[in-house]
Amino acid sequence: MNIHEYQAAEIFSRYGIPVNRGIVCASPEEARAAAQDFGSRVVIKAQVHVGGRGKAGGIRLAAGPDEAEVAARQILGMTIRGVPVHRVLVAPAIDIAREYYLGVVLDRASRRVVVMASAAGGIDIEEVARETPEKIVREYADPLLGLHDYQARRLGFALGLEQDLVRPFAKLARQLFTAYMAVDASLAEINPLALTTDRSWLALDSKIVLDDNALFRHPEHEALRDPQAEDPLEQEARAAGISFVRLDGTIGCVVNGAGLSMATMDAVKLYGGAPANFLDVGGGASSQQVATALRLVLSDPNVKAVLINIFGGITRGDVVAEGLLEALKTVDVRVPLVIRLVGTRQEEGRRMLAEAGLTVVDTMEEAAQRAVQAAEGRETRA
Amino acid sequence: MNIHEYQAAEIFSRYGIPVNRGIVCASPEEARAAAQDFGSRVVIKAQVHVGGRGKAGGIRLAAGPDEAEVAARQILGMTIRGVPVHRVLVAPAIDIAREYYLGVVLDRASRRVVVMASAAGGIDIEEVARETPEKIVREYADPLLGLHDYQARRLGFALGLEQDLVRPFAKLARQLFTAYMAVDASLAEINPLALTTDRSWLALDSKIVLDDNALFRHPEHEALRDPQAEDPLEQEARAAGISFVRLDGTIGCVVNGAGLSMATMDAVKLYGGAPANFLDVGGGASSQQVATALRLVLSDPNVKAVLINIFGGITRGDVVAEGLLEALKTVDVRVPLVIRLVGTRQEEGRRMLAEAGLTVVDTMEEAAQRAVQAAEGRETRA
Amino acid sequence: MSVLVNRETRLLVQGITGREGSFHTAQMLEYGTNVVAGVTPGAAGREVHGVPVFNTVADAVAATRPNVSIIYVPAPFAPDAIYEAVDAGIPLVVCITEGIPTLEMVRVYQYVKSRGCRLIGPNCPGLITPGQAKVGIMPGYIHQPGPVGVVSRSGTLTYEVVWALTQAGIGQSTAVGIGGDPIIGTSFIDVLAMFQEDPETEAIVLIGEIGGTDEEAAAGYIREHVTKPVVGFIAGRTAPPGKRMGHAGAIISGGQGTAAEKIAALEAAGVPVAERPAQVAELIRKALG
Amino acid sequence: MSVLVNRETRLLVQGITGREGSFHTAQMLEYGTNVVAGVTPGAAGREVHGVPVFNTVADAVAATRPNVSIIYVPAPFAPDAIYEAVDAGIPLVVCITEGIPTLEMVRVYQYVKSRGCRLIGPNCPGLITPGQAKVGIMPGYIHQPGPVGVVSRSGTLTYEVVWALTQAGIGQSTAVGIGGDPIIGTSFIDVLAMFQEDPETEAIVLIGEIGGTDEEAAAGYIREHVTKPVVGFIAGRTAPPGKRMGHAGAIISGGQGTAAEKIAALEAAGVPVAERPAQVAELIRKALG
Repeated sequence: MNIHEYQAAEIFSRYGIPVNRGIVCASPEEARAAAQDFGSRVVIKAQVHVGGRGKAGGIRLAAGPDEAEVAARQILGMTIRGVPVHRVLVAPAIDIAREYYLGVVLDRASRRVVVMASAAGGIDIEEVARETPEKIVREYADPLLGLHDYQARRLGFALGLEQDLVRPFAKLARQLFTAYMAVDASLAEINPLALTTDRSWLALDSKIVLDDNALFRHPEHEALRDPQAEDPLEQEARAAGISFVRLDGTIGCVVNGAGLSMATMDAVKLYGGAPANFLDVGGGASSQQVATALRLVLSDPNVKAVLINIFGGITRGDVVAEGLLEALKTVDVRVPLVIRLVGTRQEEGRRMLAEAGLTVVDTMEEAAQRAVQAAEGRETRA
Repeated sequence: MNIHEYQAAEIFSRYGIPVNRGIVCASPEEARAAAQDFGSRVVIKAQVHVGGRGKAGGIRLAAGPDEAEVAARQILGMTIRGVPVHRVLVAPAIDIAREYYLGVVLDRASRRVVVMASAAGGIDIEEVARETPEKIVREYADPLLGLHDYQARRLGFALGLEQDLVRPFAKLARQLFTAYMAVDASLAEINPLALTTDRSWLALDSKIVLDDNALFRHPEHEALRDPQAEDPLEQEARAAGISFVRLDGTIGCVVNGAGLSMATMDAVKLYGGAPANFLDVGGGASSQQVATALRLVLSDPNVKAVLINIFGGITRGDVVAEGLLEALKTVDVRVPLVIRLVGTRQEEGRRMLAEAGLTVVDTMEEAAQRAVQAAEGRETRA
Repeated sequence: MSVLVNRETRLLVQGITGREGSFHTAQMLEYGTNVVAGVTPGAAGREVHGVPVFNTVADAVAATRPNVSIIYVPAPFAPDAIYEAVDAGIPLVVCITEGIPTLEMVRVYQYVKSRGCRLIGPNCPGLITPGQAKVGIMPGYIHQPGPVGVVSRSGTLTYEVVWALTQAGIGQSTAVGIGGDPIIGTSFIDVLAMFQEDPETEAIVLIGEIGGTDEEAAAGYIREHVTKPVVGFIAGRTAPPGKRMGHAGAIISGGQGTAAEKIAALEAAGVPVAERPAQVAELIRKALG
Repeated sequence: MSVLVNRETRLLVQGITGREGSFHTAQMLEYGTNVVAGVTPGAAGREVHGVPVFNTVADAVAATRPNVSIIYVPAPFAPDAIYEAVDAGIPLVVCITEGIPTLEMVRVYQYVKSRGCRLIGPNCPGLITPGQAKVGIMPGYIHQPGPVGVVSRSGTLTYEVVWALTQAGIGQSTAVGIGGDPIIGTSFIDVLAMFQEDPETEAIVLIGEIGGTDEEAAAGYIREHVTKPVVGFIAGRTAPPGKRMGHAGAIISGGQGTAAEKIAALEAAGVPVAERPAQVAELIRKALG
């Protein structure tokens, strides 16, 4: 789960990390007032859950309240990578000597949490990792003991910091690691981490991504969720226990299982179509869940055909068919529907569906081909 | 470091453990008022840092305020194992169905923390361990991961608890373990742990011993120290960085090193004397520390002779001698002094001491023998 | 032969009295798996489909000597169940549970490894040696005994591929679902090594998906150590970056984990990668000659 | 031969720029110990008595290949220093530091063990192989090379015994101070096993004190595994229960750890126990025949 910069900064500051505290503003007028309060040059930053906001013009410097208001008005009118900006963060501009990167992330390959730092701060760290990986220094935290003090210091030495900066930097690295572990993050990042002209450390941008799997043990994190920043369909799906990701194609997919769902999307593409979504109804695939899934998929106006791909597994085919028929009673299906159903008692299931006048096909490949054709208008609902 | 029952109960309760909260009283009148407040039968317990207070009469039941006042007066006038009682804890008497024992302690043999439980609660657990060890069940906590939930449950099952009691008991065991780790205890104990007649768990007596080595990282624990409960000489020694334990013999000992100090005490005993104390001046053995040590030892009126045993080690003999002579200038030595000094430059050191008119002997054995004789008045100060 | 589970498997079911645990115990028994015991704290003395239930794994081990445990316990309690199984000395633990916090798994992984045990999963369908033992939630009937080892990060997609194999008359030695989480106990490489050693396995199917770099690592391993033919399938060619595709581990992040990279790595290691699940059967047939 | 340290020892000093670290580095160099490097974070580039100083153990290892590290770092930072040494692959770490929290040592002990390294101490005087290498704070001149292995929980008491041996003309193979804390990295048994294996060690002195049950465990081990003569000394016959006698580990608690029990256990294992330190030399002379 993504949270906003200002929320991450608040969490970091709870763990002792010095952050450039700003004021969250929802209007140009609020931004003007904030700039007035700070009485200095300010920076105005779009609060959106996507990267690259700097390049997109979502970060502006303002010399005073007037400029702040203008800049805020422009940013609040923007859409960055398809996401409208609803809030900006107004913070004092800082006199920076140097910019660093400091981040904590799970390293899947080593099954450990890794703390990364770089003197090439302020820019896209993924680019640094690709282009000049030697500019990133890493320490792998012990799975059971965490980040040792000596490792935190070693990061500072490896960055070539002056002696007097190493200990404060190491402290910061430990604090960031502690925050990461405490909130069950999958990413915690300070970029840029500023060394100010008075030789102190300050987090200029704060980023945290929370581990969805761990939300259950942090009920307080629910309050950090920004409904405005999320796709409403994805929100509805989550509430129904369905994994759903909206894409920009025309073929709606309703599948059981994440891997099979991706494979279904890939098959649609293979046969010349474009999937409108990823959707995994989950293991149970009850009639209610299938109905919700169908409704979700159909509420996307781009959808021209729906492909239902169920590998019954433990669930019996007749039960799935029953669920589907039940679901179809409550959902208005306005586009062609292609169903592929396999699994225990598939014959019974298919017969039930065929009797209800639904197209049931044998293989996933056939289903994908049919769905593509249907979306192109070459075939109508059976 | 020992703390009082009421302090331990306060800590336990901070970690969610249900404790029988009482009121600490320093006078019979306060005890009467407390009993009045509770409006029920109360138990009145001496707050002292020694075991066996129950057997010694330091725990009394009172039916009401009148009895509470009488009981408190008696207990406040007691001396338990040489320790005068300055405070009592007045707490409501509880309707108990069964009594258990639950404790967390370091198991030195396995280098792990062990959680122990027994259905033979309320009595001396060391006695249970000796007489009927099978009545104690144990779980060894993982050094890095702590006490697993399944281990806490297993304790409950092993005690033969009814199903509905196992989970609450396991929770309690985990809480006690958490408290133990959090405060850096060397012992945390609930004895008895009561199963009340309404089937809930309640800690009737709470005990915590804190790890002296960990006090530096818990500055808040300093406030738990009860100066009244400690030997004033031991307090003074601690303040000076000297290890000192008062014993009841007549020969004061000033030694460098804990093992050598014990061996010196043993030698005194071996030659028919009785050591007045254990004293380790520590590694440095500066003149100031030697002076403090001498003063400490001499302030015990029982001391009839002082034995100084220094194995110079890295410290040079002449430096030690200098320190001793320096120390003797500021301390009034009213009893015979026997000095044994070995180590680098021992010759120089001994000569310096001899020139100052002090008895210096070659071996620890000789020193012990001389000190015993001196204490018996068979020899005077050289 | 097969790998990991077979007729000698003596299975313990942790969480046996739960809805899932009880249902799948019946299914596994029906398939012929030797389920010797179950554990649910506080349910000792009960039976589930004739299987005796114990309060603790230690009790179950003492009474029934299981050598494999399967865990159907909700995510908040699953790590504890894994620790209990490992501490009781069970050498192979299969964790079906989905939704375990990732940082919890960092600890669990290290602990299990340090004890010399093997964990399959979590968030996996389990594993099956057709005709011998089913230790998981996959439908048994889609499998048939044969020469192909299957290893997969997915659930139903594995069924799809296995079903394609079976329908093409190609049986499986063992099919192992290693799980869809970012941190899993057993990697592709571990299972590839077992299949390479297993005399009954003649070819291997590797089913990967976007996220992480385990497929790339597997490709490197195959190039160096696997002499048997391997056929691959990678799901998620159309997945966008930064979005979690159901599985906690199926996410392209930090520019890593795309299907294209994985396919390229496998092909560079001489592994043909199918475009469709059904094509896996064709490629395997070709490989087996 | 000797055990643990010898002429091949390449010593790293952690905390070399501190008062203690610097002083004892000079002493160890004077004794002839091969001190190859020191570590103090932020002091890289400096020299202490001619020994080059590094910021991190990893740097020191890369540059000077030490095989033993000795730690003179204050208690709050000593565990980290141990982890750093172990993680850098140094097989033998000697921790002089006194006052490390016991629960910290529970973790350190487990970690060091899991990495296959050996820790001596903490709260110990270190160890010495007379004439070859002194890795500790003991006065060097009281030792002389010879056939007696010494292992002890104490500091100055060990000097006392060693001095008695030397004055009696009996030299030492290696003298190991294992430390006075409740949890120490190396136990009597570990060192007894080494002395039993060491061809140059002909007899062994074991110096124990009150607290814990390590002497009893050692007695059991001697009975089973040690064929060389062992002489014991136990300090604290006159110590009262419940009082910590200086060393954090020297406390009779829970009715365990009395000198009487330890002496009885050793004597039952055929180990004569001296009443006075000087008597150790007499008993050793008798044992060596």
